[in-house]
Amino acid sequence: MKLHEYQAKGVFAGAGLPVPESRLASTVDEAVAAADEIGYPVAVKAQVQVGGRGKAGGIELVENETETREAAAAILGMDLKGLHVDRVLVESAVDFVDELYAGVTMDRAKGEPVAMVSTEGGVDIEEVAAENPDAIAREHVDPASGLQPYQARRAVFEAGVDREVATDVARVLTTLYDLWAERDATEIEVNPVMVTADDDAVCADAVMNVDDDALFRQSELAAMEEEAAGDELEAKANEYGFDYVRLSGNVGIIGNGAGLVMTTLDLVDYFGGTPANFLDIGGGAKAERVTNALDMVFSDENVDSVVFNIFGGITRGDEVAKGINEALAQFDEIPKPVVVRLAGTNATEGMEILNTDLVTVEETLESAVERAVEYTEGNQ
Amino acid sequence: MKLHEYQAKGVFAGAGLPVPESRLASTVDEAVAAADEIGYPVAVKAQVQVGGRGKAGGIELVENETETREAAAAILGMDLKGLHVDRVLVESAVDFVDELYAGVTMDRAKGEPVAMVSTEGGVDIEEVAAENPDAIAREHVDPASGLQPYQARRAVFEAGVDREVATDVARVLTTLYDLWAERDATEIEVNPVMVTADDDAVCADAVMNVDDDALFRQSELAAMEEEAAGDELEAKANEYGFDYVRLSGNVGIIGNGAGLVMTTLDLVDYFGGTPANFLDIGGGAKAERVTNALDMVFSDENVDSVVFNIFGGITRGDEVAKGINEALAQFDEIPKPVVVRLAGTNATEGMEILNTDLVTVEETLESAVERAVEYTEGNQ
Amino acid sequence: MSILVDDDTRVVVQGITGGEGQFHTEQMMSYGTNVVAGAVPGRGGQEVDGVPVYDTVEQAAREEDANASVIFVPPAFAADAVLEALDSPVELAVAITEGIPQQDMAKVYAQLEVSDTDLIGPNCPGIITPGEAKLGILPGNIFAGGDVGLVSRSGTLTYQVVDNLTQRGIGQTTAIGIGGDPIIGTDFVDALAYFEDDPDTKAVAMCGEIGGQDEEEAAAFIGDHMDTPVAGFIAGRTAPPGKRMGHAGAIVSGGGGTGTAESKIQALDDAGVPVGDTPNEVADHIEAFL
Amino acid sequence: MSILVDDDTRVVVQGITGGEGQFHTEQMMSYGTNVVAGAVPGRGGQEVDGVPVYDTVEQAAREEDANASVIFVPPAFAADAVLEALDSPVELAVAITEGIPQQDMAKVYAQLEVSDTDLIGPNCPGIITPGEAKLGILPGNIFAGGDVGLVSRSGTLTYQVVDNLTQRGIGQTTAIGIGGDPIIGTDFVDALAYFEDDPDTKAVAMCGEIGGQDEEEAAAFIGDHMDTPVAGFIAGRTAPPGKRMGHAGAIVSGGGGTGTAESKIQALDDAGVPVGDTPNEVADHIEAFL
Repeated sequence: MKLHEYQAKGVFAGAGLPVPESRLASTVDEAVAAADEIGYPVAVKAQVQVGGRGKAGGIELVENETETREAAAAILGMDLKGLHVDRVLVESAVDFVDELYAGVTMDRAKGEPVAMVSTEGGVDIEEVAAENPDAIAREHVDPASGLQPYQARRAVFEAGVDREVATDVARVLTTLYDLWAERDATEIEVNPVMVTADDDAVCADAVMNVDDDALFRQSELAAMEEEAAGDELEAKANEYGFDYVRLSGNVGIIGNGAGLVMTTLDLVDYFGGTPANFLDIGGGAKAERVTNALDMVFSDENVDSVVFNIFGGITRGDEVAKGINEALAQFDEIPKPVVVRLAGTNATEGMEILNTDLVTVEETLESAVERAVEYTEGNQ
Repeated sequence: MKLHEYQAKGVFAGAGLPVPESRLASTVDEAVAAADEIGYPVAVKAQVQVGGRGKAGGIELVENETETREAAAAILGMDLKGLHVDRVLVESAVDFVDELYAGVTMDRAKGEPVAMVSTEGGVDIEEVAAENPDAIAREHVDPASGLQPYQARRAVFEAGVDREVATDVARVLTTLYDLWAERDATEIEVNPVMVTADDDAVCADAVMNVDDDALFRQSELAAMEEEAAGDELEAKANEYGFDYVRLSGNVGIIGNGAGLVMTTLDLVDYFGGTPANFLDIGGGAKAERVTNALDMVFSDENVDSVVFNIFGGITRGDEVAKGINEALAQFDEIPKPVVVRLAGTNATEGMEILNTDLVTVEETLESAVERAVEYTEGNQ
Repeated sequence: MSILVDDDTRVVVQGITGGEGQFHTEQMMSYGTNVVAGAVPGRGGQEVDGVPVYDTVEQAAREEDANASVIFVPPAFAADAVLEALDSPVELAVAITEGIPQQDMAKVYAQLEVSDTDLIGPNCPGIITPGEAKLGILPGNIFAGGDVGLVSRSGTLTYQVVDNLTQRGIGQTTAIGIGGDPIIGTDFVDALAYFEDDPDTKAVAMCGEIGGQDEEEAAAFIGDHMDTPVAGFIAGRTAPPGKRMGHAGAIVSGGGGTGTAESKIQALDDAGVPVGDTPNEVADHIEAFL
Repeated sequence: MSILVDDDTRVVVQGITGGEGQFHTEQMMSYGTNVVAGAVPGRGGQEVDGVPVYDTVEQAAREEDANASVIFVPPAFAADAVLEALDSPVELAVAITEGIPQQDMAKVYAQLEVSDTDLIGPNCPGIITPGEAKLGILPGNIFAGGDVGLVSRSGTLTYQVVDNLTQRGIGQTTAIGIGGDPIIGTDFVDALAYFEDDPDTKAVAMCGEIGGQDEEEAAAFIGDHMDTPVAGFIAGRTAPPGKRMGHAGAIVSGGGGTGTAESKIQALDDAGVPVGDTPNEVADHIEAFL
């Protein structure tokens, strides 16, 4: 789960981190009122979860009401990298002399958290990491002990942060780490940490991603989760509890287990088709989930054919067959051709149950995908 | 710093531990009112920091107002192992079927915290430890990770706690550990943890000692510290910031460094005398501290002679000599004979300054102590 | 022969009284696995399908000589259950549980480094030595004894590849699903090292997927340390960068060119590992090795 | 020869800009100690008495080849300073600071077990190799070079015993004050093992006190592993049980008969270690050994 900038900054402020004063606004008038309260200059910032908002025109620095109106009008309602902007954060503009980067993430190769700091802030940190990796000082952290103050200082001084602001930045880093640990974050980034002429450090941006698996113990953050904006089908998948990703092709794909579903997508490509989606019904799925999955894929106008690939482990072939039958029984005419391949637990029983008048049955993964791709060819 | 039972129970309750309902009372009437509010039966418990209050008559179980009056009247004002009882805790009496022991302390030999649990609760746990060490299940704890739930369960099941209450007791143990760690305790003990007929675990007593060196970050607990009850001289030592222990002999002892002062005590004994006190003026003491120390020892009526033993490291002999001169200058007649031995840093300078009309100077530790013991002999 | 589990494996099931735990205990036992105990706090003294339940793993290990644990404990309590296994006499812990918070796993990982116990998983189907022992939820009937080792990050993809092998008469020494989470115990390199040391394993099939650098590290290990031939498969060639596809592990980070299917296939290729375009092609490569 | 510190010891002083740090840096330098750097966060680039200050111990070690640290940092920050030293290239850290919270020290102690750096202290006077190097606050003038090792839990008691030795012309290889806190780095056994391995140390004086079991453990070590003769002293024979006497360590626990002066003297006696009734008697025993 990704927090919006305004949400992350709320969490930061609660932990005592220095963040600029800000207000959230949904209309131009609200933005103007917010700017008045805060005092000019302010930044008007689109609240959508994509990187590079600035370059894409989603952040404007304004000096007066006219400019605020213009900027808010332009940004609210804007389509930013495919996401609709319906709120802006109006934030006191920091007069900075330097921009730093600070972040905490999991180094999965080492199974350890890592805290990072760099004087190359305010730019794409992944580019810095790729081109000048030594510009980022890293401290790996024992998750039981947490980031120790001396480690934060070591990172900050190694990175070459100015001595005048170094201990403040070290404190920001330990606080970010503590937040990361206490709030079950998977990633926290502040880019930039702005350094003012008075040698103050200010968290001018805030990225915070939270572990979905830990939301059960992060009630405050869980409450910040919003309906997935934009895609209606992804919202539906959320409701059904499916792992679902919408893609741009026309072969609908349903399967069990992420690896196998990804492989099915890959095979669609291999046989010359294009996948319309990734849909994992998960392990041990019962008939109802199968029905829901078919319902979802049929709802996607782009889909021209469906391949249903189940390898039963916990999932039982007969349950899957039952679900397919039930889902298809609702239709006078099957909207899109469905190719079914069942293997593993109770596959034979499933095959016996399956209404083969309504679906095409294939024995192997490869043949099933190939057939589904064939079915789309007339429609291309 | 030792918390009173009522203070420790307040801390426990704040951490969600099950403690019986209770009220503090300073008078018989307050005790009766408290018992009425809580409902009979209640226990009336002397709030003094000694072990074995029950055996010494400091805890009474009462069923009605008459008994409460009697018990409160008897306990309030009582002298319990040398301590004056000026408050009682009136507490709902727990109807128990079993008594357990739970505690957390530092195992200094291993440099690790240790959590302990035993079914031999309600009795002197040190006796249990000495006679039947296997009756106490112990879990050593990585201080960075804390006591893990599985460790607490392992201890509780190993100790043989009844299965019906075991997971509750395990939760009590992890909470006690967390308190121990968060509140900088040096020791926490609940003896007994009472088990009710309904298989509930209740913390019926509460011992909590807090690290004096950590009070700077435990403001809530620091605020609970009271003036040392009882001994006037110990209160004075507290005020002066001395490490001071009053003993029963007649040779007053002043020195720098705990090991050297203890050695001076031992030598008094070795030469046939009895020490009146332990007084460590600490490292780097200036003249004023020396004056204060002499003032304290002179105030002790039991003292017949004083040995002043300083081995200068950080402490400078000339500063000490100056302090002695100043202290003794106040008197027309020196109240008790003072033997001074100065060695180490600036000892020669000190000897030159020292007003040898007022004190006896000795070259060695042994001769100084021997002389001080001699001075007492006329008074014995 | 086999790796990690065999006829001598004596299994304690943590969470045996839960729905999943109970179901898969039956399945494991009917496969012939030697399930000797369950461990559920507060349930000691009970029995599940004739298997005695203890309050702690320690007791189960002591009383029933259990030397391996399978963990079916809900995610909120699973890390503690894994820590319990790591701090007990069992030599192998297999964590099936899906959805353990990442920070809990980071703490488990730190303990793994000081524990003598191996961990497989979490969020994995488990490990099977066909005909001897199955620890986890793999469907036993698709496996057959033989001389191919299999290691995979994905559950059902494992089954698919095994099926392709078994269908053409190629059996397995041992198959391990290492799980697709960002932080896992036994990884590709660990499993490959075990297979390299097993004289009965004549070839190894390795199924990776996008995300992380585990496959790249595995490729380096194969190139430097393995004589046993390895054939590979990488799922997620068509996954768009940055999209999460089921597994937390299956995210293409985009940073530095690693983690993508291309970089993994290239690394394997450089190590002399043929990578199948389809699961069936992996079986082709394995067949060619034998 | 000597143990732990000598002419080649290059010292960084953590907290060099504080009052105590500055004073004792001067003292150490005037004794001839090779103080090469200070370390104080945010003070990098400054100088104290001609000694360059760095922001971190890491930098001081890198730039000035410091291989030992002396810590004069206030108690609230001292544990972090010790951890910094343990996680740096210095081989020895000497923590002078008194009053470090016990729980902070427990965390330091856990790190000590995985660090290559030795710790002396905290709450100790330090270590001195007469004529070569003094790390800490010991008064250098009472020491003399020679062939007796000394290890003590107490500061001024150390001086007393050293004085008794030096006065009669017996010099020291190295003297260590290990500190009287409940949790310390180098303990009696560690120090005794170093002295046993030092060919120049012909005898060792060991000054213990009541509380804890360190002296009992030392006695067992001497009995089992030492050829070098040891004479002992135990302070606190007359301390009443349960009373705290200055040192946190000096509490007689009363449990199981250990921790008392009697049990310590008995243990040393059993190990063949003569225990002096007075500090001067310790010097008598040492003289007899030589």
